[in-house]
Amino acid sequence: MAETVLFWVFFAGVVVAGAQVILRRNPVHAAMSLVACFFFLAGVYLLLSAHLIAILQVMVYAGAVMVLFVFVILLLNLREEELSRERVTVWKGIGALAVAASVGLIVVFALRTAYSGPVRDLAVEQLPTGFGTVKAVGRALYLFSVLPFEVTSLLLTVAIVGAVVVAKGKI
Amino acid sequence: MDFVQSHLLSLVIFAPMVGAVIIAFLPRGEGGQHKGVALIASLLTFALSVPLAVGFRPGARGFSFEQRTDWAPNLGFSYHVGIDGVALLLLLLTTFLGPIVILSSWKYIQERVNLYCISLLVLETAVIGTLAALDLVLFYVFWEAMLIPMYLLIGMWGSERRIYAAVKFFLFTFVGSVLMLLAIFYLWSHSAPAGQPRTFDYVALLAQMPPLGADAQKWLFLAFALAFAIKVPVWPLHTWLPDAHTEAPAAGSIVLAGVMLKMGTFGFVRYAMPLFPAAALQYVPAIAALGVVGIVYGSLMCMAQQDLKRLIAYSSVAHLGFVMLGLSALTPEAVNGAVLQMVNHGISTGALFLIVGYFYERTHTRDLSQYGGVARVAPAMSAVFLVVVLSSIGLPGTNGFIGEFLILIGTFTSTSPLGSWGGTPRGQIFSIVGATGVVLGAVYMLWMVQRTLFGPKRRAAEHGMTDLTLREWVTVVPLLVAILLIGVYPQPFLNASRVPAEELIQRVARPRAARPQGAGLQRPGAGPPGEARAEGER
Amino acid sequence: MNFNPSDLEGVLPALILAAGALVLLTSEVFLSNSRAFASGSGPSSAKPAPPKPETLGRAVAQPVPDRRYQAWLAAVFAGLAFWAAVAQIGDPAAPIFSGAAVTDGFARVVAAVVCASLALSCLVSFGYLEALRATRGEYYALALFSASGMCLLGQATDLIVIFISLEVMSLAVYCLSAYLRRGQRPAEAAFKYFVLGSFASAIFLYGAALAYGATGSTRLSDVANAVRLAGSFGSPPGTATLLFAAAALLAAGFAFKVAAVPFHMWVPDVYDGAPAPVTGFMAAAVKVAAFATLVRILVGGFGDPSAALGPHGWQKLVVWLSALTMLVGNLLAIPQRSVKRMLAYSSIAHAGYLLVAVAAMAGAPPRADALEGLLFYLAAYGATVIGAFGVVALIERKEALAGGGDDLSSWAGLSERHPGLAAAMTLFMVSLAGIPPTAGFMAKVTVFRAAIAADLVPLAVLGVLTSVAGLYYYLRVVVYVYMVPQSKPEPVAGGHLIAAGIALAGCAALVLWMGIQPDTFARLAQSATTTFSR
Amino acid sequence: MVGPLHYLFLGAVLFALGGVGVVLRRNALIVLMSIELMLNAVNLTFLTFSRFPLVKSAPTQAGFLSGHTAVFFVIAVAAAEAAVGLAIVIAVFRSRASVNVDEFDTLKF
Amino acid sequence: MEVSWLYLIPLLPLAGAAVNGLLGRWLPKAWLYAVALLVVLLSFCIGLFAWWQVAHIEGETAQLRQLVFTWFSVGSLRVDLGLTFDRLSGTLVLVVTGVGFLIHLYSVGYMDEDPGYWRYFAYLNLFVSMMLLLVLSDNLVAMFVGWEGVGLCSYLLVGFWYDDDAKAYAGRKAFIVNRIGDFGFLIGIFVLYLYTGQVSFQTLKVAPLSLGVASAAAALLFVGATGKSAQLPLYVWLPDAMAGPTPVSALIHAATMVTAGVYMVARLSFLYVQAPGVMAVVAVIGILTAVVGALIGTSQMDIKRVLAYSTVSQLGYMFVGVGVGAFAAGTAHLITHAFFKACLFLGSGAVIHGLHGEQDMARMGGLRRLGLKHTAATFFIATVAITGVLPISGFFSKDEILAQALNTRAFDFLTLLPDPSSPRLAFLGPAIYAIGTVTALITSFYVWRCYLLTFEGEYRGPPEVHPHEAPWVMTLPLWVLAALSVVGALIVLPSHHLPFTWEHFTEGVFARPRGGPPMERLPELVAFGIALVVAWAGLLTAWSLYAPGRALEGDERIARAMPRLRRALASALYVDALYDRIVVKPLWATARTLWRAADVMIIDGLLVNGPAQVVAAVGSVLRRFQNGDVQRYAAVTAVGVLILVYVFLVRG
Repeated sequence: MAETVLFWVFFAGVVVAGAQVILRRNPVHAAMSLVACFFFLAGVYLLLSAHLIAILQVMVYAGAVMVLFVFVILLLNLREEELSRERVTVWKGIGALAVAASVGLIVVFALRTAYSGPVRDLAVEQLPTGFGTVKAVGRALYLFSVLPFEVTSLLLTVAIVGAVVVAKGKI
Repeated sequence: MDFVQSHLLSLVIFAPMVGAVIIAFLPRGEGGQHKGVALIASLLTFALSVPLAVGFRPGARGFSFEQRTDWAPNLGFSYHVGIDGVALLLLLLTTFLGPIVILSSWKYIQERVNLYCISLLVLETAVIGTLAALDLVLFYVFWEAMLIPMYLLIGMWGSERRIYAAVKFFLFTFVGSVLMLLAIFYLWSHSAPAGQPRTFDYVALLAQMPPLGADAQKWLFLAFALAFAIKVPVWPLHTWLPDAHTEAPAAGSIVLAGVMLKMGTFGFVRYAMPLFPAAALQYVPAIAALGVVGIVYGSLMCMAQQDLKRLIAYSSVAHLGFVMLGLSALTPEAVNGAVLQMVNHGISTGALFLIVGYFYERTHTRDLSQYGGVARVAPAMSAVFLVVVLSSIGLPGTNGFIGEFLILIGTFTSTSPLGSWGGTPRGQIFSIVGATGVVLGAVYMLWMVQRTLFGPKRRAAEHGMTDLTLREWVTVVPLLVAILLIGVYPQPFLNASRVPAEELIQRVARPRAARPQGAGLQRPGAGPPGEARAEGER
Repeated sequence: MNFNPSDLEGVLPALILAAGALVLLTSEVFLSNSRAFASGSGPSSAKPAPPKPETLGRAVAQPVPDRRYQAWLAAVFAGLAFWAAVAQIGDPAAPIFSGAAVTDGFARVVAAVVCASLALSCLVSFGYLEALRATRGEYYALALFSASGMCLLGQATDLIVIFISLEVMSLAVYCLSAYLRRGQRPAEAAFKYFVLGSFASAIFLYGAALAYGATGSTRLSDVANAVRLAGSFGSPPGTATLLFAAAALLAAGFAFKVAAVPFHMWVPDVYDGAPAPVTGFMAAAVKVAAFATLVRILVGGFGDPSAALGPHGWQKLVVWLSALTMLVGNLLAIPQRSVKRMLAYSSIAHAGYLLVAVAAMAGAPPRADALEGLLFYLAAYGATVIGAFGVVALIERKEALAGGGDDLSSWAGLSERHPGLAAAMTLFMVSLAGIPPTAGFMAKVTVFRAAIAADLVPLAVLGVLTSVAGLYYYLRVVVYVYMVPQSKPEPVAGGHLIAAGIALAGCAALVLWMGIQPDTFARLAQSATTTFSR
Repeated sequence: MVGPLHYLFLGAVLFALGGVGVVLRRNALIVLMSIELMLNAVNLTFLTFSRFPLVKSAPTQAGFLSGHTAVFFVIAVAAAEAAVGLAIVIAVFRSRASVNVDEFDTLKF
Repeated sequence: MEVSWLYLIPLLPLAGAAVNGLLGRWLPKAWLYAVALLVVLLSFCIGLFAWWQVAHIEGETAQLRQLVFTWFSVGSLRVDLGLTFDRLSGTLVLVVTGVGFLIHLYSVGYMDEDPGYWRYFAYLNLFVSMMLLLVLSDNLVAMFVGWEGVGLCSYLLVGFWYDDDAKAYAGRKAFIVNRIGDFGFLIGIFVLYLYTGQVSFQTLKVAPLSLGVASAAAALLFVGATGKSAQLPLYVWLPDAMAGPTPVSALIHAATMVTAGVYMVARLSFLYVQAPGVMAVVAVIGILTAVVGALIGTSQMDIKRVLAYSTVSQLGYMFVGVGVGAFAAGTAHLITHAFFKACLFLGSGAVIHGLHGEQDMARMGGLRRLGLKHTAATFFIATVAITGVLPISGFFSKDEILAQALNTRAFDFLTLLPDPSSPRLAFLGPAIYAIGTVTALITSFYVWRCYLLTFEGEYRGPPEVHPHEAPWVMTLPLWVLAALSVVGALIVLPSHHLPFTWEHFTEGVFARPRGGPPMERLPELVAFGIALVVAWAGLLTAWSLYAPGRALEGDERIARAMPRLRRALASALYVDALYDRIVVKPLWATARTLWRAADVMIIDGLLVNGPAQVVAAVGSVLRRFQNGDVQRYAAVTAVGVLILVYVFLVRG
């Protein structure tokens, strides 16, 4: 019951905050909404017994990524008049509709019918292994995801180098 | 020596290419050397091709001088070359024209000579390769390899609208050939029963290809025919030709008219018709009709031209209409005549362009209204021009007559392949309408002769019009000799094409059983349509 | 432990490339320090050939450390990786990293093509960057990183590995696009590329999530199993629709990367805005990796015809994509005045031709000749397009300095100034148009032959007909190069032509070699298909 | 009772929001944020499927929690993407002093 | 009888042509003349030798044959270069080489001062060679070679002075009109080949032919003859052909080439007798041509044009001859005509030569007394011969034709239409006779007019021109031909029993027409009487109008009496204008219109460049969609996703 209530609270939080992200004119506000959204999402993750991921969500997203965003926003120091009004062109509208329609189709045709049988809950089934805990996820990570893990290290290097190269004053 | 013997054909194919490679490594800007090397290469090619002619056995079936080497076994094609009589004739024509072409622009082309010579030599290799190839991919490679050097020739050394003409030429011919490429793939994928290795080899295809469905044959034939018809060019696919000819430099026009157009008709003889006999039989009336339209239409077009080269270009349309008519008539006379007419057209129209090129070199105009009275200032050149024109209009005693006569008489006597209209065999109608081309040919050609050679001297003649130089004589004399030689003693040429022509007719017109060759008499109404001409009753 | 050290052998090319990237990065650190002092007292004598100011259009007097070895170093690493890929080419296929990746002939050929492209691109970049005084170790490091990601993409059989490798590749390429700081174009290109690329990866990832939902795994082999079982009695009822949705989104993600219409919109702007050597690298290598992955996903993951997907599964869809791509690419290339932009649209068109091969592959087992054709085409296209952009890079230098793009008029009369360059460009254009005796022709042969054998006749017909339109705009370049007299007085920026010359000669040689003696490459492609691990 | 569908639906909504944001917003930074939203939606979907599997058999060792590891990687990727994306935005801003996406149209046609 | 030297007859002149044509420019004049004359003379001698042999062989096999080589042989078609020297062709060989030699000789004088003399003699040699080939060939195709070959020479010689556009045009016109005829000739060959598989006379002779085939072939071949022999409706080129040097007119356009059609019909008599309807057509065309030619001849002022129309008219007589089945009579007239018409033409040439190029009879007159004695005398003899006022060659040969026409029964069984109840054509013979007789009167009139205007009365030319007689090389041929015109009567004497008459000599060469032997509708002597009367009537009319001293009064009187007719006749009945309006102009207009409309606009513009432009236009419109807005791109991507999702999920 508490789970249900919490879920709907988080649900509303995620949706509202998410909507704020794409509705606020000021990017700082949008960023703040995004942070809020991330927090609510972390809550949802907790409901899904994804403890480690929930922590990561807060730490990496809300902590690191969003700081970066805000930092950049401040760096760019956009003045109010530059935050001009949105112009919704026909094609933007079509695009938004298409996105919504695609997701709608997926929801209606794929997701809705996905769980037609009895629902298994691994968090319950696999309780002994510790579903979603740091230990369990760590085991999965280091035993079976060596390659993606290593490639991710590569990716982060690339991102660092790339970001430095791109943001550097002049070449 | 053994190597030379067994690789003779390949040597002929690649000898010009070797010349081109050598030229590519010569320093730029030294004009004489490039041309010299090119001339030597082309002469060498001709010299190498002479043993082909000598060693050829006219009666032999199949292909001579065959050579087969692995090329890309993993992709299924091989380097397989060989020639039959038809290919031999056209090959000789090509190698024969090679040195003439290079000499023709000896002085006129002064810019980027190396590239010019390379283009000509590569073109020669491509043409010879097209004739000699016996593997469909190899054929196609050579077929398309012709395009680029020709494109450069037109586009770089042509006159005012050269770029338009060059691009049009390239695109036009390319449209047709890409569909042919697909047809080749289709053939390949149906070349053997399931599970057996498939092949692009022409000989193997003819021998062992499982029969294709009627519909497939039809489409494949049309794909091949389109490629070839554009190259010929068959009306109404001809409009690239006047532009290309008009804008090309003399050498380009000579090659274009002399050998390249023949690749189209050659394609019909070699590929389109034998590979798809049933479809070919179904479509020959249409092709013949287009040929006839081409004859009349081309001739009429000639009459409307004010541009010397454009006029000759349209006359090519008419002449090749004859060839198409002859090929589709499928009688020994007509087919042999058509093959001979290919050679004739190469020589005559090539010579026309050659001399018009000399005109142009001197006067820098192709406008007929600028000409007049050339005979007075350049009598020898005019005489040569006149002889060539006469050959072009098929005066007996010149080569043109034999071809046109055989085609027309062969078409006139052709019955079953062409069918009939309300009791009148179409062959007769086509032949009669085609024969009007003989009259119209005289009309426009002699009109052109009068406008250029005769009458009072006009601007062009006044402007430093000089007579033939020694070099130019060297280029025209072989052509004149050829014109008269074929006109007076055509039999060796006809012998060469006899067997391929027979085989073609056998394959297309008489697929059921071998019927006796030779004297055929057909009285109208003597047999139901489809019945071939009966043996010698008279 | 599921980690087997010998698995590293399987990703050797990627490892070598990554190592090379790190070496280059590190070298930059030392180099900058040591040179900073050395160059304090004026122009360094260790700089034997300073870029000529007049060719640069801008005199820069400040001393710059000599970084010219970097291109060669990068090329050496690329060559090593190439060698590593080729050396393994005949080895049997084996899953590595507990099935997250595979080492098979296909992957090795892809890696080989990527590495070859990289090596050639590095050489092309050399002169370009030198002329713009923009050589940095990071550039080559990013190129090597992205190539490393591409090699991994070629062998990844796990959706997450695919995603991460994709990001490695993409992020590096985004940065390369934005590498130059001249005018507004590179950054804009990078931004567009980034936004759309991320958008597409998100879509791809959503598809991966749905596939995960349907199968409980991100391994392609598990996806394949699920596809095989989908709709059958034993499988959960919702699986099939989830899989379809996943297929749609995964296909969309890679349709974006391969630039299939309507996911192509980014291509012209990005290709146009990025520095020409980068564009060449993108056109060649990114395309290879993207197609390799598309094949892995479609053939490896969704290759089995399930009842719901019909006997040919996704074939029909790919046919439509292909048709649309060929049409749009060729149509839009025709009115272009900038060669670079034209080549961008042409790359869309070529994606269409490559999709023909993908479409022809459909079926179980996949048609080997189509797969061969695809690889051959990719290699041929890569060699050609790097060469083409290499020439563009030489022509573009001047405009790139000013932050502009090239125009056909800068090509006029090229054959008189630089006959070799003109000949090379003509060769590349001819090859792109698919005319013998060039690689492009043989590529067309392999692909369209496969299409005909797979009974895709209308598609093949459309393909060759659009290639006629293609011929038109390729020829226009040749027209300008050979037939239009030079109108602008200034010559192409000279200097630093050795590396570019080697690269262009290499490309030209490859183009001719593949065109005249395609068997060598056909054999490689064949070995790739015989050990293609599904 | 909250079932997997709810989570999936939330994920879908978030994904759609992110997608719409990418398409609609002029501000480049908000576009980047929208992309982050989309990635988060995917994460949610992964986690849902990870907890409520559709397959009947017990998860293999390799498959068990692979959804979580996937999310782990996605977060890393998202961070990397954000870094590069922001760097690019800075670069763009340097060259034209604007972060309005629809003004980035030097390259067109 | 097979011989191996027959080929020399045509080859020698050909060799002469080659030598003169290739080297003539550098050869000394005398050498060139020697070559040109000797080759013809040698041919003549060989011909004479052969003729002698043939004349001594009796029966149908009176011929020498040689297969020179097989020209070409394809399928069932075999074309030999074979020569047959029988009494008909042999005699013509003698005429061609004989008259040819005389004209060569004459030309030495006539063309001496022309810078293109070497070209001229090369052409002339070539012509003789081709004419000999035409005459000697034993099959249709080889004959066609000669047939076109002489056409070529005609073209070259008519347009000899090509600086003058009009003259070059005349040559071209000659060739093209001939080609129209040749078109028919070719198709005729095709028809015969189709139904018999043969092209050689020997085998065609024995090949069975249905009436339809024979008629079609004969009619088509006759089309060729109308072109070459200047019959209605293709005669228009001949008057224009007078643009060439006068000896050429004499040789080609009077004596030899233009009679090739008659020769061909005679050669193929076996074919024509199988097609009586065509024979009727031949005869009718012939007589119509004769009368039209004669009528136009009355009103021409150019001396050569008078003779040209006269030739047209006389050729008409010949066709009447062969048309009514009197092949011997037709060919006999051919021979005699060769003599006297050549004589007339050469005479006119001498006049023109003497007057420095003047051809208009209005500026002649009285030349007999102004020194052109030989010319006047020979011209007079030839005039007598052609008009038939005295019974020398022309009188007999023409009369024989008319008599045969009157008496023929070849048309007795013919009906106008295939329907057997339609009117019979038995009246045709007498009608032709009647018209022919009237024509004879007109002929007599205009030839005498020509003579009178030229040689009698007062000189009307400009005073600064001093007429002078031609050198002996020119007068000698005149006299020889004049003599031949007189002596020629011997072979056409109206006695069927004399061994040297033509009819007797050619016994067995010609096929017999159907319808049985001629019946005598008029006694022979009566016919002679009528002919004489008619000829004298013509002479007297001419005298009354153009008697010496009256100058051009006669013309003015005619013009006053019948102005429109006179104008029409002077303008050659406006036929040229008519052809120009209904054939030539429409043809060129069609060509130009077709080019502009069909080729440039429809095919090239619409079908070739049209699609290209559409493609380009579509491309340049579509590219506008790529407007640089990244969000539009994203939107399109999203739409793509939507489509994919839709296809996979909903339609899948």
